[in-house]
Amino acid sequence: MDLTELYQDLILDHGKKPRNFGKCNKFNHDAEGHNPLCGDNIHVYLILDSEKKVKDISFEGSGCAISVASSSIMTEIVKGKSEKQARELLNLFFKMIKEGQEIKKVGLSEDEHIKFSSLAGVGRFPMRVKCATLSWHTLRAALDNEKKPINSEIID
Amino acid sequence: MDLTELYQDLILDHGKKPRNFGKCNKFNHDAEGHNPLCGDNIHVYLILDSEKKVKDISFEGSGCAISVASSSIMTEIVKGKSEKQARELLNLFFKMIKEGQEIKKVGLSEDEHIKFSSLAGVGRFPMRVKCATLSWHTLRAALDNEKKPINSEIID
Amino acid sequence: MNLKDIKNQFPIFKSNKNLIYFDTANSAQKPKQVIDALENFYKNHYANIGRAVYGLAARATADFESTRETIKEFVNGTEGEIVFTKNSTESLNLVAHCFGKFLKEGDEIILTEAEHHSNYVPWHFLRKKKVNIKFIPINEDGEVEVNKLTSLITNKTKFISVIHISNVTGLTTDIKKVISIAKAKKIPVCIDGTQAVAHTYVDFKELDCDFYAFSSHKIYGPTGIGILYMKNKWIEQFEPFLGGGGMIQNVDTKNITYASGVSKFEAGSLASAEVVALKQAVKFVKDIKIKNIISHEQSLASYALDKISKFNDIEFVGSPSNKGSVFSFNIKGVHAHDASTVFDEDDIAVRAGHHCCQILHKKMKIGSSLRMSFGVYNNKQDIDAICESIKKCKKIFKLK
Amino acid sequence: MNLKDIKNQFPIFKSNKNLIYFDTANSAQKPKQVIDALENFYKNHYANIGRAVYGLAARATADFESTRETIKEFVNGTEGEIVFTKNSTESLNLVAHCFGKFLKEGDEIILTEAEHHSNYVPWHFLRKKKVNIKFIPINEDGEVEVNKLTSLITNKTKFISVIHISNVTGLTTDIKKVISIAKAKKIPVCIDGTQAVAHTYVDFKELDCDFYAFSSHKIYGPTGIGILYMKNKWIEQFEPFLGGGGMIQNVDTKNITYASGVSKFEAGSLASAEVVALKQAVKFVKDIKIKNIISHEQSLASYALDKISKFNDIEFVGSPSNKGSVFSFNIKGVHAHDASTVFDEDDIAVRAGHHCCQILHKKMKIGSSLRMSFGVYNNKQDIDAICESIKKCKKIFKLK
Ligand SMILES: Cc1ncc(COP(=O)(O)O)c(C=O)c1O
Ligand SMILES: Cc1ncc(COP(=O)(O)O)c(C=O)c1O
Repeated sequence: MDLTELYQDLILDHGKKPRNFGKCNKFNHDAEGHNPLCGDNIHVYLILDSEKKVKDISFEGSGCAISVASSSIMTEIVKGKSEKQARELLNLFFKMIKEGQEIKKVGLSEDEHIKFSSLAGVGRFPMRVKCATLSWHTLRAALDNEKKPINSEIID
Repeated sequence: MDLTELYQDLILDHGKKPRNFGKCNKFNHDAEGHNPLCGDNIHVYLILDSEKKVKDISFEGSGCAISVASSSIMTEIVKGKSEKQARELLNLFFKMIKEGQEIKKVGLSEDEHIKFSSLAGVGRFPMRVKCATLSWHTLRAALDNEKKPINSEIID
Repeated sequence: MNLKDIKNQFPIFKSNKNLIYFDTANSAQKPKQVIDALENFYKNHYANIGRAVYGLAARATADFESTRETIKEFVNGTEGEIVFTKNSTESLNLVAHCFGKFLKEGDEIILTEAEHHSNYVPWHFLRKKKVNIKFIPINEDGEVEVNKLTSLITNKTKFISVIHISNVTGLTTDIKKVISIAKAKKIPVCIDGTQAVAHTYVDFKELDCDFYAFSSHKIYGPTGIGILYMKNKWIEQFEPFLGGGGMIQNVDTKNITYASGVSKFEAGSLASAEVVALKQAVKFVKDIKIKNIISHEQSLASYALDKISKFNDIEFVGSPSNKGSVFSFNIKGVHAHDASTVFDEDDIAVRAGHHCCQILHKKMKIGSSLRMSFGVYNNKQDIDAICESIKKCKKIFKLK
Repeated sequence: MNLKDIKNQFPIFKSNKNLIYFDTANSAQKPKQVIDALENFYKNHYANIGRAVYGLAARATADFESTRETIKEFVNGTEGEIVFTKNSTESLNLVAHCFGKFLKEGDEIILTEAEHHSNYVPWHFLRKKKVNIKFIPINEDGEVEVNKLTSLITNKTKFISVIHISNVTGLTTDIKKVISIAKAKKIPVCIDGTQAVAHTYVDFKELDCDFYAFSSHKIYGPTGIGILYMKNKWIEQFEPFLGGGGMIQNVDTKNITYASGVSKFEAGSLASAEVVALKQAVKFVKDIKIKNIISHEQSLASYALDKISKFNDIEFVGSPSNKGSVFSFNIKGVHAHDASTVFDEDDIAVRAGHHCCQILHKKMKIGSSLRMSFGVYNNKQDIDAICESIKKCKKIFKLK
């Protein structure tokens, strides 16, 4: 059943109790993202250390279960990864959601891979894709030091 | 045949050689009329004497055969009539053209009545009604001392 | 006319047998007559209107103009005061833009906190000229507190523009009171009636406001047309809004004089086929009769409010009354978009979001809501169905 | 594709068996696909676009957006640079209004004497700010004298807006030259391509102008939609034109931030069904191929010019070439409106008037003219028929 796959326990849990929520201390990169149609807003904060590693990452904002869960899961997965890996992951995320591509482990732990893949079902709900991708677009913007807020309605 | 009735000799003649064309001397009433769709323009000049009689009347302007003939015929008919008669005639003219009403002689000479009625056929060409009525609308505006140009597209 | 059979006149419900459409406030579905009129015009009578003297064009123009007549009768308007735009939004922009030319620094405009963005953003543009905007507040129930209007008016107040029926709460502003207060102070009033026409009585002569805006697509007509009623006084005083063909009197390289009447505000080729078909939409509503629509929509609202408020965890936006054709709510703990997705699985169309009313939502301290709105084609079974869907939603989100 | 059979795709010629339609420059007739697409959308798939997350709305939105894609490919545009308006007139008003905000007293705009009113009146509005308008002259033949452009440009010249193909003479402005002169001086250029699209090659990447405006209804699409191509640079720099739903990012009582991208210029509910059907019009033209349309219309123009110029008492407006799909003329001694009425009796639709180009007509010292314009459905028999009608006209007016 599509709906229960979309709203599986993992997603509901992250949607209700988002991890890494708030402003992380001493962040040196951040960006904002909006989805005007849905009214989802997100602000991503992160620390990229001298070795180009995402030392810490967090987010603030509000939105639907999909958008909050996606943000929460993203921060969990990206934390500790290199900038390069983070960028690879975001591209994979888009491929998974928009092209329905199955994503191999690509250096993720078993647990990380389950979380990452939990959002794959969103692809079957075209109007909700923007909700899932908003956090990842905003991550990219933060890495790129993009000052203008991201608008997922335009991008997707 | 409709077309030859519309473009009967009398109308063609007045269309080509309009009578009372130009500015009449010492006019004390005048008004402008436009038909923006067709590009017809007309300016009516007249002298209303102390007895409220149309002592002289003329027009300037350009337009199609119908509009020029209608102006020319109007000046011929109205000249010498009282203001009251002129106003009656213009109402009759509208009734004839718009409602297809047959117009009895109403104090017109045989010749005047023929001229007046020659335009009755225009009623069957809805888009040309404005061409025929423009001069009469403008006459009314002149009698009313209306300063704003008349726009027959709006009125009809 | 039997409202039970009306649904049959809407082809969308034949091709989408299970569709339950609760999004009429967003845009109404179209009855067959309207779609047929479009087809008929394009197939048999099409020509551009107002621009040529040949018969096809003459007849198309007459057909087009007769819609103005039909609308005039429907809303009891006055000859020559109905302007066609592209949507209610353009209508309101026209008013704000043209009236804005008369304003100077420090002048004040009064709106309400319940405005749709289309009746706020155009006025916001005037802030560039340092015009101030004040808002009649809404109370906790979502009602526009018209009794606070007088205290907002100063000698700098130049214009009042208010929503007739809220597209979120369905509540009606006491526009008669607004208009009478404004009249006493000689302040012109514009009414955004986009959600009112085809849902309640609208009588321009009785209201006697300066402007009234609405959209064809929300009253069962085609997309691409807005209507602006404007008093002749303003038709004369306003400079044109858009410039182009059809709105001029005379043009040369130095100067331009404009057409008089509504033409002055109708530049370019209009949505002519849509205007022709709009006539059928207006006739459709007129035939059903507003009084029947009101009682139908009120009984649906009563039934729905009653059933939905029986659930735990329901939070309405303001206190919707059973008098409207629209209300909004949230299921606590479920974001509106998630709920809308669940409903959609059951073929129930409900809009989720801020419905272009961020100020109202912020005032009510909610980010988004679910909106249910009714049209002539809805019935009680539709409401029973959404109640089942709400149950399902609560189950998926593990609510009790 | 065989152009001979194309006429069968237009229902209007089935219901009006004798209709000879020479008024495509005014508005084109619609092929069956376009009418069917409208009907199909309203009957089976209708929902407002861009505003709701349920499936019906999602699919309608995707359908709508894919028209942008189809247009983009057709004119070789760039992703995200196609704005939908209500007509070409609104497109041009948008450009003049938004660019006008950057202008100050003494700044200069250059147009041509061949402009349609829609590319002059919006600029004329800026004269209020004491902006000056200069005109590239047309010569006796009606050609825009682009070689005079350089001498008109001063350091106060801020914008150039020119017509691509004249809707009166059918002559093509050398817009490539205009654009290259302007580029060298860093002056932005807008092209009014309302008569060019669907009649000649239009390639935005090759032209590389800043703006390009046209209308759906002239390219076999529905009424109520205009298209404005605008470079991303301007999408970013321009303040919005109309304000309302769909063009905002965030709204509160103090401030508003606008959406990015083309949404910023698409306030309110658009002519969505019409946009969906426009896709079929663009596909129709694409399938026939512009090169076939050009050769078809050129051969008709050659034939018509040849036959009509054989009459005594014919006066062309300028020197129309056999390369266009439009030309205008008068029968000396017969006013254009009278001739049009005579043609109409033979079911021949020809527009008479100044065709919204008073400056051009004044320059040519004529008040009005008869315009013949061609579409894919015209053929040589049509031209033979009008020649018979011209004969008749001359007889009625007693000309030799
Ligand atoms: C050259 C030209 N520009 C602009 C327009 C205006 O187009 P629309 O009436 O569709 O806005 C026209 C059509 O009349 C035209 O021929
Ligand atoms: C109250 C209200 N005003 C204005 C509008 C704008 O209407 P449109 O999008 O047709 O311009 C709407 C529709 O969303 C509305 O509900």
